[in-house]
Amino acid sequence: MSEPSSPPLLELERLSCHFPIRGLLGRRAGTLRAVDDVSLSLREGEALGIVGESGSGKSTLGKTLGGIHDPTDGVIRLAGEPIATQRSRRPLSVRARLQYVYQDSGASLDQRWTLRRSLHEPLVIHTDWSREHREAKVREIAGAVGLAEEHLDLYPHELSGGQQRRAGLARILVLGPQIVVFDEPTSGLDFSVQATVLALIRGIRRMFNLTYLMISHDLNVVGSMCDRLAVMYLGRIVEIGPTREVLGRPRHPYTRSLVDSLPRIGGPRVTDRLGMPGEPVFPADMHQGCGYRTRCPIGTLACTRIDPRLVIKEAHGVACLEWRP
Amino acid sequence: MTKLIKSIIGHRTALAGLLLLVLVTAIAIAAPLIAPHPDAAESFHIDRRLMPPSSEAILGTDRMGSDIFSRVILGARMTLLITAAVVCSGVIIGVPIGLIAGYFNTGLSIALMGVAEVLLAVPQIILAIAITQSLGPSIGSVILALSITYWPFWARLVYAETRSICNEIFVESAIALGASSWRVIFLHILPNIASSIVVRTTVAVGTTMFASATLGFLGLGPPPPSPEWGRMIAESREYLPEAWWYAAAPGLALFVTVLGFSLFGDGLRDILDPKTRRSG
Amino acid sequence: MTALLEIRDLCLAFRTDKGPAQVLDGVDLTVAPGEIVGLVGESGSGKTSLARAILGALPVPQAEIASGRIRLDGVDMLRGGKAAESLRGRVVTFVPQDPLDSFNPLFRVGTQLADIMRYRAPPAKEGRFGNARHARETAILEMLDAVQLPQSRALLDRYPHQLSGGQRQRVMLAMALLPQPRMIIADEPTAALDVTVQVQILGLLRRIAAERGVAILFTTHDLGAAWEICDRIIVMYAGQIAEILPRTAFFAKSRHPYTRMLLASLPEPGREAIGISGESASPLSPPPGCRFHPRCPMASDICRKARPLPSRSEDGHLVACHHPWAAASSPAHV
Amino acid sequence: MNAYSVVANRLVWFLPTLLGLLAVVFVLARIVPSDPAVLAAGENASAEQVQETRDRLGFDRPLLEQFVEYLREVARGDLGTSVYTQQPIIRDLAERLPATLELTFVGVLAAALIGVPLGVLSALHRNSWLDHMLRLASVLLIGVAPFWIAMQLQMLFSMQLGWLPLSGRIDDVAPEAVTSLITIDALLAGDLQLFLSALRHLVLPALTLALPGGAVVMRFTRTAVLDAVTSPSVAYQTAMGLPRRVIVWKYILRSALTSTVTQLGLVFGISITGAVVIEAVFEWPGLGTYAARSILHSDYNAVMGVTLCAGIVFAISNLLVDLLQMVIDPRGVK
Repeated sequence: MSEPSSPPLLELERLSCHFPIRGLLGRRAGTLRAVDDVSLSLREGEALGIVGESGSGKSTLGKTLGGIHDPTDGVIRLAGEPIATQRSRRPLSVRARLQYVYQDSGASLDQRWTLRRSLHEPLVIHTDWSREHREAKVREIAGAVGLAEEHLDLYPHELSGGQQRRAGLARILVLGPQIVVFDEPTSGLDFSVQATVLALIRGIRRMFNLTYLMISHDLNVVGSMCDRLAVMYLGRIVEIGPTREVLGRPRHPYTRSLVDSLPRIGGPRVTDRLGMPGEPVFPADMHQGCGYRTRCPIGTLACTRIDPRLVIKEAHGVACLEWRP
Repeated sequence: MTKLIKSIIGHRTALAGLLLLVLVTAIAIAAPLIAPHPDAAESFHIDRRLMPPSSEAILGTDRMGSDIFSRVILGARMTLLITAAVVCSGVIIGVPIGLIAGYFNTGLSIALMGVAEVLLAVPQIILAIAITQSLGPSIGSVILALSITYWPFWARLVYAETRSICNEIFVESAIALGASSWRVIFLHILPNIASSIVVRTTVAVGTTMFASATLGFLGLGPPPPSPEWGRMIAESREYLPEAWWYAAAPGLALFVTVLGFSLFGDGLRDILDPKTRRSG
Repeated sequence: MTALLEIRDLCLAFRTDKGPAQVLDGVDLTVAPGEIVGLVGESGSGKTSLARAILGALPVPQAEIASGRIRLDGVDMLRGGKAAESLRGRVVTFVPQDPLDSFNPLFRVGTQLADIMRYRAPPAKEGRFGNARHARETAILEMLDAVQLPQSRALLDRYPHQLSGGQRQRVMLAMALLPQPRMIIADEPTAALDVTVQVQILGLLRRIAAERGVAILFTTHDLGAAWEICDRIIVMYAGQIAEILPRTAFFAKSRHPYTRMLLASLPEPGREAIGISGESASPLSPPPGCRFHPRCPMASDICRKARPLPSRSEDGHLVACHHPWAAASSPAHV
Repeated sequence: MNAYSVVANRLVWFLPTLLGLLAVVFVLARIVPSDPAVLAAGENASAEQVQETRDRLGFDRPLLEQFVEYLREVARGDLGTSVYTQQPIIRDLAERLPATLELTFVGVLAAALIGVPLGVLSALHRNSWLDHMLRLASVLLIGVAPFWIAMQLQMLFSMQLGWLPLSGRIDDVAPEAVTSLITIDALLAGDLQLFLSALRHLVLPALTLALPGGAVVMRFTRTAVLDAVTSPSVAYQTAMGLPRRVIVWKYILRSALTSTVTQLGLVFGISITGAVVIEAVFEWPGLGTYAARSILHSDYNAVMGVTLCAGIVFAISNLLVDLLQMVIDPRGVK
């Protein structure tokens, strides 16, 4: 596969985000490698999904991109330009172009503010527009996410869960971002509401020509919403590739077990086959070798010593010693 | 706001407290007008010493022959004045320190909160005693001493509330959006913690009153003959049990005032803080 | 076939500040011995209240059972007094949604297991030394083995927060099994778990039900989980039963528009899920007639006026709808 | 963070707190009075004497230097000499601290004995007339100034009924000091008469502490029990049919007491503060009367000594509460 000529819109190079584990007297007793040496890139208009179980570091990755955590190491580039690493230094223009949407985007609304005031706020911070100008933009975006005029004068607690998420989304969209990071956009929602939220995201993707990164524990959600998927385990990307490839022909044993664990309505019971044994270990406890070896059905002695690197062949990367194309 | 007033009226405890407070405040404000013998409150009348309650002096007279009723209602002014001054300075010093220390959470805030923690580590009344003693007994020194000892309460409360609200998503997202620090502090954090500050302040008023009365009781309050409840109670000890009315009046006045604030504070907490509502 | 659990015309309301909330309205259902029944519904459908009503764990001052009855193993659970009391935790046990909250954090796991064993389980066979305590511990260890918890003895000395999510749910399962119940009520037991762990717990539940002949009433909002383990699926909407179908009919032969739309809401790679527009019916002011009619594309006048009566076909498939899909037509999204 | 690191953290924080405390006391002693030398030399000192005192005590040297010197003195156990008792202050404090501790301990113990059972009772019979009465009583008790309670108790039980002594700690000669807690020393000496006398002296001051303290403990206990009653783990145990008595007296009580213990530490701190003024009323020969007398005689060093001493006791009690909290809550200090 040939590299696209223009630089990718978003590029992560060996990004790490570690947290100290404080022990005796506040001394550093260990390191939680929440995100560890992650590299990936996104072309304009692309949708990349990141899946993994709790503790895989997918959410930390999203927050690091959104400028909520500072990376410990590595570079984030937006359209070829490195973004300053410390959050206090991230310039406003970058904040406007790259935005992060919280798991419960409604929770980003101040409970004591009306929706209108919350939607104005990004514009107040980022622009010197007149009140009327801002109001016009706010109404346009509110309409685009399916919020009615009269909703603007309500407080968040007066809205339903689905409407709150729409409002949170609108708050992000008023600034016209190029890239949006969606962190678990559907968790905690009923299926019927979840589907409408996903439809909304699909709609705004078309409307605003968005590039997005979607983080979720639900393979079905990212599978239906993204062009490419990255699978994370213990802070690392263990597999990355086109959605169809990753889900249809998973290469990493972890991806395979994730895919195999999905119930298939109308198909045979997956519990009839044996599920994956064990649960993820704590990301700080791993010292050597492949992080997945404790649960891996095909692990060998080499896996306890060698930490597999992500090897990309034909746009499909996998980090496993045992995988042979 | 109207909603708040409605819920206060609908809440029996809060309403009872509020009524008591209104009563005490009204008496304090109108004290010189209501007091039957305002002029006799601070002077010596040897012929009228230690008279039991009668139609002439409805709560009796004290060892100086002053009308106790007049002294008690004039004392309400003194107590409310001291308390208001202490609580205001506590809020004015403590709230900004707590906000800044909580929001920035740097070396400076560790230093600020360290000072607060040290002051909290000394039993308040003993520290206040030490300060008033070095300043000499006067209203000013009581206010100063109690202000120095009590601001850390607000600082610690606001610090803790700010720390926890900084972890809330709406604050985090406002920061990620690029909102300036003052914007986050004054438009997002402060309005959201205001209700706990109010509740805590109402409760703290009672504590402050006790403290100022205690200083008076120990002879460290405003010097005689100013009418101060704590000192009046202390004076009465020599004349117990015969002159039982002597201690009763200022004691009850203090009790009613503190009760008003603690009832009102309890009610406000129920209304404003839904976390504790179910246990009410 | 005699039913183990039989619920007839159950109506339940909660007193709230804004007036009574009708949480359950005329619910009829039965569970046969050894059967796994899934109670599927979205939030506000009343499935959790139904589970709690059977267990007698409704919040006492607010809950008001207007009519109906719950019979478990022949005992009236609502008015049964002592007899019903003794059934709870013996004949019917419970697996909660959030195992961490359901443990008391201050007691060791072993203590909490031992108390269930001591007060709810049938007397264990006397140990070698005739020591009841010893016999109980043996029974507990055997049960922990049965739920596939290795090194179970060390586990007894741990506190709940020291276990992983999957381990906690397995211990909960062991606690539900210790009294040797005939029925387990599992309230969204896998909602808080990762998919790989969820699949293990679901598999375990099913195996246990089959091996021990325990009936399971399994509430979930996750259609996939219901598909995995249930023999029969009950779809609830806004406190009413919309459809009861055998597992085999769930996917291909569902007849209620709500069930079909739910299935069409599932995200799936390569397909755009269709949601259900509108808000779920409020229990404070449920719509008249069929409660689903404001969101139903097939709604007609009669749906707005009359509550649809359930109609049952010979294979036990029951649907409460004025305009059900024909039995043979394929699901909307295929 | 594990338990040991929490302990270590607390211990390490203890030192800066102590240092800060010393700094506060130092600042008060050296900066607030307009001329500490005048104060130290005494009221009738001549100008030369004042100057001599200033040179001797080094009041003209830089503050930091003076502070370091002061720290050295304190480290040697030298807090200066009391103008009034003409004794080293550290000795005065050593003589009086046990009396205050004895009073406070007994007061807090009584507060716990009154407050905990009533709190549990009040919570278990929530919204009954008993609950309302108890809550009203607690609000009233918290609203009364402690020194006023003290006086009323004196008036009733000593002056009018004559049942209990008006003031002091003992009638006769104190027993040989072993622990310096007279009640215990009397028991150690086998002198029952003396013990009873000491106890009779303790009743009123301890009760004065225990009444508002007990009210506070009762409120906390009530809230804690109610929190425990409505917790999901109790809902689970109820659904599992665990006997009510086991749930209440084993699980709920333990959960509630865990938070009550923390509050007891708080009450202890408040009581030490309260003891200062109560001792003055009862002429209890502890830190409080010492402080009051020192104030009366403008005995500056003595007041600072009391402040320091009380601060240290307070800090130690906070430390102990944290440690205790950690021992009884397996999740550790939050």
